[in-house]
Amino acid sequence: MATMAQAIRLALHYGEENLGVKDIFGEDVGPPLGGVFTCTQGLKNAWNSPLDERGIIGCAMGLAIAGQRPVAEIQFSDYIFNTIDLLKMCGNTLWCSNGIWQVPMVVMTPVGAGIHGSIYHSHSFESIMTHIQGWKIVMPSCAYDAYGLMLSAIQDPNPVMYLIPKALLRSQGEEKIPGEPENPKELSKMIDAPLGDRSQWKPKWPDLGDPKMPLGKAKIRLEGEHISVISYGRMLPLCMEAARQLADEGVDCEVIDLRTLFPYDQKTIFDSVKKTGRVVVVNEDTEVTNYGEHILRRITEDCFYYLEAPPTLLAGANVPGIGLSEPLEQASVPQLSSIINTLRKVAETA
Amino acid sequence: MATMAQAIRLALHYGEENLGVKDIFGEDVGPPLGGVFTCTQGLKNAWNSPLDERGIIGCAMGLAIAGQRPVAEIQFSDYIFNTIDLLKMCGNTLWCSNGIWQVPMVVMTPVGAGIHGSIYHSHSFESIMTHIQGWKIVMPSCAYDAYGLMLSAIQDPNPVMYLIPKALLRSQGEEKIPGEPENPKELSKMIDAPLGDRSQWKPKWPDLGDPKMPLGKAKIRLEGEHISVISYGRMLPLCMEAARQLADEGVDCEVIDLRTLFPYDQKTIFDSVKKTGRVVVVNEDTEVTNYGEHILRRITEDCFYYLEAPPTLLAGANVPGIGLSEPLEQASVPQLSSIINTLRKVAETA
Amino acid sequence: MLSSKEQKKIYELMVKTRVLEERLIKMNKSGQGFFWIGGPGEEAFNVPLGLLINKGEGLNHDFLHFHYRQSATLLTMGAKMIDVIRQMHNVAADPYSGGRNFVNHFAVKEWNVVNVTSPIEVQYAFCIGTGVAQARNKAKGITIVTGGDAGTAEGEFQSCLLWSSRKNRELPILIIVTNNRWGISTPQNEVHPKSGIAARAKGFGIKTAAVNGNNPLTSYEALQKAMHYVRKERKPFLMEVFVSRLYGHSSASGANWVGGEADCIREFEKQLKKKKIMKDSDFQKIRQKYEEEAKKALIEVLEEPKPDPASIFNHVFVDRKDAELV
Amino acid sequence: MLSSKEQKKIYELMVKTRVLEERLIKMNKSGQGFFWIGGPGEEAFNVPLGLLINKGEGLNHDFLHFHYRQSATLLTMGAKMIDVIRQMHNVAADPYSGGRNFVNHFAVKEWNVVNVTSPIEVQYAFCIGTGVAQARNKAKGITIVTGGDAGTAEGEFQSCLLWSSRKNRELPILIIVTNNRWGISTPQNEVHPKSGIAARAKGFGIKTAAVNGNNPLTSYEALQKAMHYVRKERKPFLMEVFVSRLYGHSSASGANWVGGEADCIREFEKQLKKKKIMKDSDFQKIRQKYEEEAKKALIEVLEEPKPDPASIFNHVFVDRKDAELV
Ligand SMILES: Cc1ncc(C[n+]2csc(CCOP(=O)(O)OP(=O)(O)O)c2C)c(N)n1
Ligand SMILES: Cc1ncc(C[n+]2csc(CCOP(=O)(O)OP(=O)(O)O)c2C)c(N)n1
Ligand SMILES: [Mg+2]
Ligand SMILES: [Mg+2]
Repeated sequence: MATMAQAIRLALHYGEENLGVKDIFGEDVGPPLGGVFTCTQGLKNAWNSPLDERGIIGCAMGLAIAGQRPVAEIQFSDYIFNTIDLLKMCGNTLWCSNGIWQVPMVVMTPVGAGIHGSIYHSHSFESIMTHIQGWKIVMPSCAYDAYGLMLSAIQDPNPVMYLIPKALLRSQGEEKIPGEPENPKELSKMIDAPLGDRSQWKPKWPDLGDPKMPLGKAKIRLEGEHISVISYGRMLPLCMEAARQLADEGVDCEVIDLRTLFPYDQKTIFDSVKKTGRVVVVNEDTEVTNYGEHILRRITEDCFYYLEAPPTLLAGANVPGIGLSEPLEQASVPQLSSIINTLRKVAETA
Repeated sequence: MATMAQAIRLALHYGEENLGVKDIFGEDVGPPLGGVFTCTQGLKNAWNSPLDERGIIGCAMGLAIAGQRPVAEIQFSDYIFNTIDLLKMCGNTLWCSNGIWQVPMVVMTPVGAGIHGSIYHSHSFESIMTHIQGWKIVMPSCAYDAYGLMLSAIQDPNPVMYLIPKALLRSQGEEKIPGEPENPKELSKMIDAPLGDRSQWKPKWPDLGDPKMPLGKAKIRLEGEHISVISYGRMLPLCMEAARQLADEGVDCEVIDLRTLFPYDQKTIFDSVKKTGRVVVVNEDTEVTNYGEHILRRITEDCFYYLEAPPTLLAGANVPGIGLSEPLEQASVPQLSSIINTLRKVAETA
Repeated sequence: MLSSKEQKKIYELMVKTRVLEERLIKMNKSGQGFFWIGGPGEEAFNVPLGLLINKGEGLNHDFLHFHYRQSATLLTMGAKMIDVIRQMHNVAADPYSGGRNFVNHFAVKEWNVVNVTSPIEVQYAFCIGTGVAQARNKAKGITIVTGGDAGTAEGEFQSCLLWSSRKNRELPILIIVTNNRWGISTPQNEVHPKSGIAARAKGFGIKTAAVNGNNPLTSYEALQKAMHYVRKERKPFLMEVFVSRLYGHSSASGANWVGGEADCIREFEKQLKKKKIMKDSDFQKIRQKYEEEAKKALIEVLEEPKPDPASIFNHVFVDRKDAELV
Repeated sequence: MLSSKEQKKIYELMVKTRVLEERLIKMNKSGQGFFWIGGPGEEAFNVPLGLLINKGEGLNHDFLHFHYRQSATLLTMGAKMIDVIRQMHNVAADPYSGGRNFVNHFAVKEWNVVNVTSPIEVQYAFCIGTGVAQARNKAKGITIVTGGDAGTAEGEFQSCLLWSSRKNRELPILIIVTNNRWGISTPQNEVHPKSGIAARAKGFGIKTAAVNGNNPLTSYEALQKAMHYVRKERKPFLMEVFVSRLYGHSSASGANWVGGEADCIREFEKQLKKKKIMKDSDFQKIRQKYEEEAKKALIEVLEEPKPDPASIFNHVFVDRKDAELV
């Protein structure tokens, strides 16, 4: 099965061929590198921008205004924070002009810890991003969703922020992307660039389809009765593993993968919490003014009388960065053990 | 009594004279204007910067690193969003250097609606700001606190973000600043610049004192038994008015003025909620991933079994801006009527 | 050389704009609008700009990234006085922002007028994208961006210069800076190097011109030349245009006549009289005509309804339903 | 002209740095450090820089806003090999960041080394402030900032040029750009105008020099001259320094010897031999000496403890208690 990096590349290729994407750009996005995580290798419309994030977002917005369908990359979300005024404008242009100017653009950027990235390659961005209006915001937790969400993001008439859980980029999916060859080795031969000189190399693309994955729909990854676990991105597989281990103790978790962080799937969330009466939101962004707190606030307001235990957030420590050293990183963002402990505690609360 | 604008000016003067403040700067901060809200009129160390917010924050950080005590202004918080990466660095420099480099700087910036400022003179900033680590964040709701918090902000060895509720800048305080003359007219004559040519004008400063107002301490503005109302800045006087009107209906509100948004005064908050069992947080920032949701999350986690009604947020609508037209602004941020209605509803919840 | 007829037309449009702006200022002072900002003092440049634009929708027409002093350009292109007054009075019928934004914050899709926004200089970042689209598509249109002198201190100005001058990837952008020698209250020489703005573009190998923006005829010629270069060479060109700021920065600074600055309309009238193209009574008649149009428009607008409060959720997303989810 | 002794010293420091960097690369490849980035190829410029700095704490010494390729400068100033290895192995005893940051991210208060941070170009914004403090206090120190060529596309580069060249408010900043002709994988000529980086500073009226950074002697002289100007005139000066990138961008791009680029150590050895200042056996001995020092240091560091997990809350605030509140 494709890795998440390959899935994104396949989706962008589909976009170039079928959805009018003519600009896939950012720092080191074009040849020879094709992106620091290989997500844009071999794409015919990928090009290298100057080292200027503000220029990148500005350019993408201008392209969108001009009716193009740009996909811009910010190399790491750690470097997107100097563009927030421009992101706000991408999101408010339609509203400010009372509907006149649409801004159909996609920005993708890798987020989160898990690769020993130290202070400036470990940042999360969903909390600040969900505070910015006019954007749809997605974050896949597996290769298949990475593919489907990208196609929907490109086709959406609004700006879409596509957050990439960077630590999962090399993880292989369990579901086949429409058109993907049976054998992952074959796929690799077809679309992964060779080491060394690539100037003569050309990818061989499979014939791909569109799974039509709507934005705004969560996915229940595991059904359960005792506790609702709401997560996304890199934390999702950890939550699944925690749920598996807790199942042995008789704790029956319902694991919800949000996939779209805004607009998010209230019905799936509320239905689940009304059923279980207990909820934990898990993410790795820092815990003060955290997106998960919004989800919990809505749950508390809307499902208050169903709640049997305090709705709980498990998130990153409120510190200015993820330290490089292993013990520092582990103490800063949720780990499998802390997820298990938190779920167990909430499940056991009388 | 001094207005809030005068109080800030007096505090900055005290800072120049007694606390080593040698740079008070930003766009139009120096003569002849002394700031678009007159907060820096007549100050001997106020100077005009280039129109470059990133340069302003960078300059302030460099000054702080060099052992100065700069106070930098961003003219409106609407224009601070292109500096968030730099703000993050001001806040993480001590941590990244493992304690080597301190960054004692103050950034002040006007926030919020209420002056018909339309889309780009009405922004709130506390939700994004409280998500940035390493900063203390304050927001006064009256002239006296504006004065005291500024002195403490200047003396703090950490970066401090000083949010100014711009709609209150002309409102007069009820408490006298230490050293303030009895008659507000006299104060005005002493320190307000004349209209027209100011090149020969010099202010006459009163002899001021330091009320030693600690950061991190909330103030209970009104004691009550039925419901805790947590607010700050421009919404605080509205909450007080709402409480007065509800008192006639027999609803007894406890109104807490946070004053420092981070680190915030957990004890005062939790004690109050444990007493009343009901809580509403009121602010005017947009409601998704809102700072008030953090306060509510902590309350829900820590005071869950004391809660008699869903802890509630009253905040700005999740729209990309405040429209200029009166009905649009009123529909976008809490008004006295919506505050009263929300408090009444929560008070009445069985 | 422009014909007498063309000169008359320019004069009329300049006066029309001035009359409109003075009406807007009056509206502000009498509480019929919360805030005024606009372009009195820039008409002699902005009218010729409006005349020379390749107007229309899409890549084969010019993309326009304007700031808040372009009323003369918009009126020249065909915007209606009454619509500007609608925005000033923030009524629902304001065609540019539906009563949401300040006056002179235009947005016109059919003319490629990208919506004007208050933050200084961001348009110099956005214009890169329309430039890239036009360059790649070998389109007939060019991209035009305008802004003030103080704003060139922002990083987006450099972004525009750099992205547009990349070797073999040049962009067809006419980069205009209207230099009125002021930020709000900050004189240029207090915060800028003495080398000047055009010199900074030269550092990127960009061709430049300095223009007296108080003279519509030389402005017209300079614009023609610069546009010809951009249209043909598909490369950037920077114009630094020296203009006046006749009513100060905005209503925030009083919006009173400042004096001591050249008034392009007075100057042009002298020329027209000297060349015997027009006379005093012509001037008066034109002014009167537009004053009446403005007054009539105002009376109409004052009766129009304000936006519906529930409309705040309109246009958060293209498909409104998503906005209401929360 | 530098004496033989001085030239020998420079050579030693260049080799010391190279040996250290090659050790760091080996550590990365053998799993003793997660990530490597550093300055092999920049020694011939960075050693003279270190020698000429007015080293010390406070405004009367030079303030240093460096990027991640300055190991040679730091070693020249007196940093210990073992401390750099400590940061590479992210142990608690790392004196620059306590195991928090990547290698070559220095922070030394006593030498005014402002902590190096990964985001490109931000140091060009921060250096404005130390420049302002030094200018106002008529201090003896100057401000020195370094960064790469690709990074000059960021707005902070313009901020630095503009703020430091304001008329009558010039700042004493030595602005250095080390041009290795690459971003990570992006060749300079693909994303930059052909006019070059120094030309952009000229647009602000800033004096400039282009320097061959592969020659330590001409680098030394050029630095002396530039520093003299900044120290005396209290005005900015920009040096564009052409250097090599001998091991590619970082461990992310493999950290292998790239070939095809001039190696300043080989070049300098040729010169030293020709001038009969040193001979092959001297070169070998020096290299060996530092290889041993590095090896010994590594052995020591490998035994040192990692940071305590609970320490993540240290230094969030100057007074730790506030960090624990939440
Ligand atoms: C990013 C940003 N910072 C600050 C402001 C506040 N502001 C509005 S206009 C102005 C001065 C602009 O001067 P200039 O660029 O010369 O344009 P002018 O108004 O003189 O035409 C300032 C500081 C703003 N609108 N945007
Ligand atoms: C703001 C920012 N954007 C992107 C990156 C990722 N990045 C790290 S180094 C680099 C290239 C830097 O090139 P240059 O400025 O020439 O310096 P060099 O490494 O060549 O010395 C990039 C894009 C970053 N660290 N910071
Ligand atoms: Mg100006
Ligand atoms: Mg480089």
